[in-house]
Amino acid sequence: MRYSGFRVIKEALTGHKGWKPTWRDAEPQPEYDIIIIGGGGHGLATAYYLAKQFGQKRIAVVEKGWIGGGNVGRNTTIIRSNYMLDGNEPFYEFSLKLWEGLEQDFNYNAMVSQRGILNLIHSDPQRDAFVRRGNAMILNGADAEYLSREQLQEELPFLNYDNARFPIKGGLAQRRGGTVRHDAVAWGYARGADQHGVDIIQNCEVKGIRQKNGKAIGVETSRGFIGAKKIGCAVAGNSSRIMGMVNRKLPIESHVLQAFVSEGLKPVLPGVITFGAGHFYVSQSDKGGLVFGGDIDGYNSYAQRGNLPVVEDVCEGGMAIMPMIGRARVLRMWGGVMDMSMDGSPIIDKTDIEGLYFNGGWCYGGFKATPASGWCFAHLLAKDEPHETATAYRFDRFHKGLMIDEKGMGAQPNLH
Amino acid sequence: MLKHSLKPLTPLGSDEPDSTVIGNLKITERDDFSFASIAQRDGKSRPFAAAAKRAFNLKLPGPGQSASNGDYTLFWSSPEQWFVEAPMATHEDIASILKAEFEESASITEQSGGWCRFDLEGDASVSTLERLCAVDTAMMTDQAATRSVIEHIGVFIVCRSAGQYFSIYGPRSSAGSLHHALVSAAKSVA
Amino acid sequence: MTQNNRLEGGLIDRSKTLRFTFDGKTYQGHQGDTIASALLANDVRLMGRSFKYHRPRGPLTAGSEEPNALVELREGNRQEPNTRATTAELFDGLSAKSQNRWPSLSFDAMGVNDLLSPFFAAGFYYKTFMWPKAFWEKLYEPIIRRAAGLGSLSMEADPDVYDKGFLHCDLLIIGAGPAGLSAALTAGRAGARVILAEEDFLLGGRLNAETFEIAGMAGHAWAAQTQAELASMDNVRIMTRTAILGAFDHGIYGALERVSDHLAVPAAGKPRQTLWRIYAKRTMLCAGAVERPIAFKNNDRPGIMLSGALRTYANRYAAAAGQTVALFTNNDDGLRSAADLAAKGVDVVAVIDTRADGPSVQAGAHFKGAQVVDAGGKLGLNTITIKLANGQTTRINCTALGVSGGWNPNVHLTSHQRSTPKWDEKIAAFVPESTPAEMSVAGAANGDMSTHAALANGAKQAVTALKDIGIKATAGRTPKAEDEPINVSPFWYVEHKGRAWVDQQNDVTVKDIKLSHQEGFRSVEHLKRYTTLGMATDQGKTANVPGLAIMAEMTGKSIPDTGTTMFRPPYAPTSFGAFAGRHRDEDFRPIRKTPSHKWAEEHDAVFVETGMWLRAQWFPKPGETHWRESVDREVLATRKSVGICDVTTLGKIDVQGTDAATFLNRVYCNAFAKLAVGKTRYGLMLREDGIAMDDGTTARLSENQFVMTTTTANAVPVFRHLEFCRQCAWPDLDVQLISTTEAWAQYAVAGPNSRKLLQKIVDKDFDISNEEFPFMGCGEITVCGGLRARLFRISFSGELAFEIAVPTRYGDSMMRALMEAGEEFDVVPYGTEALGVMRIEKGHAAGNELNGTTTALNLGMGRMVSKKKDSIGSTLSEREGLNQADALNLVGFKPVNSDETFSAGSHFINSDAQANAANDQGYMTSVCYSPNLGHTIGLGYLKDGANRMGETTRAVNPLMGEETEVEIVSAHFIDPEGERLRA
Amino acid sequence: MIINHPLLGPRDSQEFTYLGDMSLINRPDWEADDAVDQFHEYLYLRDNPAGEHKELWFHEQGDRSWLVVTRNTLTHDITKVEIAKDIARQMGRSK
Repeated sequence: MRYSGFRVIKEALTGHKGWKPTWRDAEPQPEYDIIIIGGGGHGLATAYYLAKQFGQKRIAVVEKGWIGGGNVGRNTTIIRSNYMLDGNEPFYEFSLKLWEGLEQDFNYNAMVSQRGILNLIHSDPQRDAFVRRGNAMILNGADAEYLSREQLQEELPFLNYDNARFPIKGGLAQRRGGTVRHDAVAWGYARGADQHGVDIIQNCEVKGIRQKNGKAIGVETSRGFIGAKKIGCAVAGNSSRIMGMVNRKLPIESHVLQAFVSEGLKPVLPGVITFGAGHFYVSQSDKGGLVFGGDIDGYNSYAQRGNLPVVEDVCEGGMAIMPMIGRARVLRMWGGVMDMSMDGSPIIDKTDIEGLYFNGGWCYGGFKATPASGWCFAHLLAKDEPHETATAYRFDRFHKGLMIDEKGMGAQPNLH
Repeated sequence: MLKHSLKPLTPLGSDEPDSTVIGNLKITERDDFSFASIAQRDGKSRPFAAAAKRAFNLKLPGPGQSASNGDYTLFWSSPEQWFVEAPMATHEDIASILKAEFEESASITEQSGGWCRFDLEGDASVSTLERLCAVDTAMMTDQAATRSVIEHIGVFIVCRSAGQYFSIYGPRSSAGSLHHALVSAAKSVA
Repeated sequence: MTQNNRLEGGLIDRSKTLRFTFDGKTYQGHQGDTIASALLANDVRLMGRSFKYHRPRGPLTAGSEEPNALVELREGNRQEPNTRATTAELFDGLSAKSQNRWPSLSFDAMGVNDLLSPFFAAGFYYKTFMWPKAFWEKLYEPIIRRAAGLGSLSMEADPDVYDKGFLHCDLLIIGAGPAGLSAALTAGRAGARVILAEEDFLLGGRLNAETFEIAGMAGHAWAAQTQAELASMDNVRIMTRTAILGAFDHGIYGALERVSDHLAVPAAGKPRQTLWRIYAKRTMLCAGAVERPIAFKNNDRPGIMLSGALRTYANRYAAAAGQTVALFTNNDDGLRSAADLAAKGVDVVAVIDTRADGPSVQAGAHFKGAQVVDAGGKLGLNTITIKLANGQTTRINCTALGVSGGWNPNVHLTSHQRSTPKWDEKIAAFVPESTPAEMSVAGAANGDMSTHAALANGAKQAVTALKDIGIKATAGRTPKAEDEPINVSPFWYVEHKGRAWVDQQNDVTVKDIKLSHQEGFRSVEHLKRYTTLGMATDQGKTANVPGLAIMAEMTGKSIPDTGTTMFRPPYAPTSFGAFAGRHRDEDFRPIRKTPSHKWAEEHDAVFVETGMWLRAQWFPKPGETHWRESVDREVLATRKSVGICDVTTLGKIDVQGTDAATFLNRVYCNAFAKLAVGKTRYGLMLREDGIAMDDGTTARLSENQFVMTTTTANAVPVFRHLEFCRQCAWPDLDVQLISTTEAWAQYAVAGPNSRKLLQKIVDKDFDISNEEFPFMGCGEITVCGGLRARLFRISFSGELAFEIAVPTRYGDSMMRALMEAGEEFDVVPYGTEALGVMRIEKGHAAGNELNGTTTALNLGMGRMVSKKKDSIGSTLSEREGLNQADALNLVGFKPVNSDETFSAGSHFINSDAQANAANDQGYMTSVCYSPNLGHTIGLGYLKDGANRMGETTRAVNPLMGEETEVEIVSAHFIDPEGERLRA
Repeated sequence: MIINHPLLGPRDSQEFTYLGDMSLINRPDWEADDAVDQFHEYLYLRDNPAGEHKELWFHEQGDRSWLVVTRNTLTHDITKVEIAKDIARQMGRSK
């Protein structure tokens, strides 16, 4: 069924009787060519592009709970490609380009809204670093714009210019950055994949990976064994659990990142604003809630919930740059489990086990990466070669000393 | 006092220490103390203990505790490390004085200028500290001493008299911010 | 209009009449009223508009679970959006406005949405607005956004202050209804340290809303009497107007005390609100229960509210929601309202009971086995349609309808750590199953629905909780109280065409839930996200369970099999201001001031934030209009004669012990074991991954004592790292560490005349001649007639230079003495800018170069990494990726045309190559104008830079529209041989 | 969270700084033939268990002790807190 304004009107006038399930709730088949573990954004996108772009057949996505229940439904919905390093920027720019055509591509309105993202600058060294980054973006074909303090006062008069502990000295903007309705991304990919024949199998938890002569041949699940020629693992915060089933250690730790939303307010924020002297970033949803977040809690966790110190730290950051939100109320807070890698950059690579492929280490960059991650992982699964924008995302980069460390924090995941 | 031409400045930046009264609380800036840290060298417990006995003639306080005798007040800061406080007037060069006693049995470091100290006196002490610090100051007994955080500033809190009298030691460079925090909290409860 | 719906009695203080305005109209109420109760008393039922369809709405509840009656409270910079009229206490002069309507509450143009509702079914927006592509952002979304949101911000900074605080207790009791009060009495009498937190401004909970008696006295009187006893106990802390927001790990609870929200403005110096972090050994959740509605067509008319709320307004606030009232219930509790209202003189015209066999009441017409199928009155209820047991329908006029679908135990806080409640058939509701380890639940929150059960279990649970932590308590005799079951028979919605509301604020109807099921969004999470059920400001406190029940019916599963309700913190929406506390604006983080700060202020210094520190950036002289003038002057004067800079901010770590030298030899990649006493050495510290972490000079003051300096930024992480090495890597090394950053005021005295100047300061018995005190020398000396000090012959500027340190309390005086002594040499103070210029001229790496991705090799110090010893980072620095042939090297740059300039952050692109990522050769890290060379100079990382001296390349900066041809030169622009610093 | 410090009793975890898996105590031998491999595994690879995790916390705003905390990463329950220096010695680390 194709979605359109016409269809909505027609259904409205006939009592909405014609709407079909957005995707089939499929029963597992005995065997597939490709099984994707993880019905989150990345897993669903991978299946979608495998089927649509790379002509693969007999594909299944197995999800232990309900699709989109992981980080794709728990993030702060930001998309951007404002990275600095060669290993990253082409990939994230590829992702942003895919976002720009996504809704027409999968015929679902995920409300891609390019209202811009701004990183505030509070010191000269920070300016130097952001200028370097902005130039890297432009050299990679992305857009970047430097804004002076005066331009910012013009555009965002409500920021704290007069009595800030760390004065606002300028900003780096990416106008093509913005936000997307996060749940709709999962649903849109699910619907698209489903329409291309992908089986989406919910409530099907992977308990083990069966191997034969060192080759992965299928997954043991809560709904029985399912055979596969190739298996792709895209489970974000649960990466170590799945790879632990084949006794592999990863350069990844799982950490909790909290996110927050305020009560609905009449529009005040044009785009995404990121505080440069503390941990706070914020945008405003189409429903009016301020959607915001900050830093991870900082300790290994699979608990999908955080603690007060970070909540306070984040709101302190908010009140430092926009004290006009003081009387707005925080409505809800929640946590997602981040697959924090050792250099802050992801991995899309074959494992040393034939037939088993890995996608993870997204830190908190996972949501914005969803389309490119799906595309590149599909590319790897289909062709056994990395996509040109993902050649650096390899397991062996740590052994070789080829880290992709945007923040320069070294092998400490909780600092990325 | 050593004879030299330099004049000290208090941590808040004046010639005379500040004293502020807010409701039932007196906040006093103190700069009449000298300060040193003393850490036992590995394998030197015996000579260290002997020197400590000579120098202070008291049982070294354990974790979370302080102890006083004569000119000296000590409080525990880390395993095998203590802070030693004495009157500035008589012990300005406290590090050398202690080095003479402990010789190679201890690592001694001058800390005098590094710290500011604010004394909180009065019934409102605990209700003020409640607004600043996670430590259960209401349950601190005489001579209890601990390190913690006040408004993002690392501090030592020493209880001189339970519920009534506390000394807060903070980094000298943040004296202004620490004092501002104490005064603001005191006004909230006054 | 004067309170003509005001009844007799109640807990309001009629001696205090308060004036307030709502939408500009003036009304009167009394002390003890909320905005909602006062408006109802004034016969105002219409208080707001819904989110999506802009339906006219009145209060549904009398508490913080309110979805409808949200107002903009106060004016100007204290304007406060989305405030619940049902909990906001009335004060004299209060002003409130309705929200989400234009031009007025009674006529709202956006009400047209309601007519178009068929098109706005759940999730409709996912299926349209896609063509043409550009229209979403250009047209559709702006319209949607303009319509979105509820209240609005003033856009002015919040003028009030907020406190944070920390409390500790044996037992935290959440909620002061019968269960909580009974628990508090038990624990208080046992001498336990108790905190009793109550969201309301009165203790008593439902006791204030009911007419039950306890121990022969009115329930609210018993509550008051109990409060008096508790207040007399030093070990009990009663906190009213305090909501517990969240249950966090290990017994840490967040609480918001609304200190001043019931006042027009907070008293001087007093906070508006205080966020408490409560450390509780044990917790009892006595948060009561929340009544739930029954969905039927137009069940959202103003005047329709929960039966218990109707009772609360009548009994506690002496306000009638209307003069002619009907009731619609599926349980006995709903019937209580009939008797209570009748007793208050309200005309109860009908009681509709979904149960054929329910008990009878002596009030109005009683319809058993009947349902309310429709309600009329757009801006306020005026009629209801009833479907009788025999299938016939009849209409009845009434202005208020109380609805009761049963009560949901308030399990919110039990699920904050993600444990799920279980379904209890007896009361047809979820009750707590597992809770955080330290938490127990009593009273209605636990499904004990009678007052007697609440009192008894409150006491019993308190005894058990205290026993766990070794406190002996005994439960007293439970006072006599009501002990009736509520006999609920589940009934969720009336089957009917037309829209029946489940989530009133977000306009989620029964139809939307059915559509959600039809389209495959059947798990609770999908239901919530697709329909927005329970996502409004009330978090679905009244909507979630009915919504779940309807989905269960669709799927043919039981309610618990369909899903459970899961709540997230905060329990009640909480202001940003409270979470931030005092840490906002300039107080966001503490300020660190250098010892010469006061002096610098006196000399008009311009200050700059470097981390927490405020440092003098430059010292403008009269007549200097541009910062460059001041900086150039400071640089030139220093290089010509002598300048002074406060460098106290550099981290200083005292490293002592018999193994101190060994220790340093392992934490620095270069050799330190053999550093002589009285000497200083530059040290480069690597991370274990072989990347440069920090650098600085370390001086050996005696055999077993070193003083290490770190960069200002890394003082704390370096100390932490050293402690890790000391305690975890080599636990038996005899080395002790302590920070002395603050203990010494340290000044750089730089320039050809620095020695001459210092000879006037340093006491005569110390010879600081080049022979006795050569470059990299250090020593303990005295100055100004006997003050102990430290002197280091080190240079960041490249000039003959010293750093002198005195105890910090003398720092100000030392600065003055140095300046005085320097007068004859025209000494200048210089700030961080001049410091930066001189270090770039000298080619010293700093923060911009040590950016966390650069190796010793990149820095041109590859040879420093000793392979003869174990040191942190030495092994992994051997990896191929860190030793590539064309690795980045730190080199210098100058413009080919010396009047041209360039900026840090530029990238290098070879002259012939196209400016794109593929041709990226590196990046410029630091740039300044060199007043000595008369042109811009820069440091940067360039591929194979060390072997490209003399070549030219391009510094491109498309971000700022710059492109400059630059020559690759040595990073040492000044005195490359280092003769000056050895002079 | 609350960390029950062996010397100082219960303290808010906000006073501490987190590092990670306690295996970081076990720094490899720089002279081993496969030193680079060993250091790579030591520094970069993690068990990252969903369950009991022994991890290093530094009492930055306290007594500057490094601690080994046994904490469940699913529930955050803490079952044991030890002084890292003692553990390091038990693991055979010395000079």
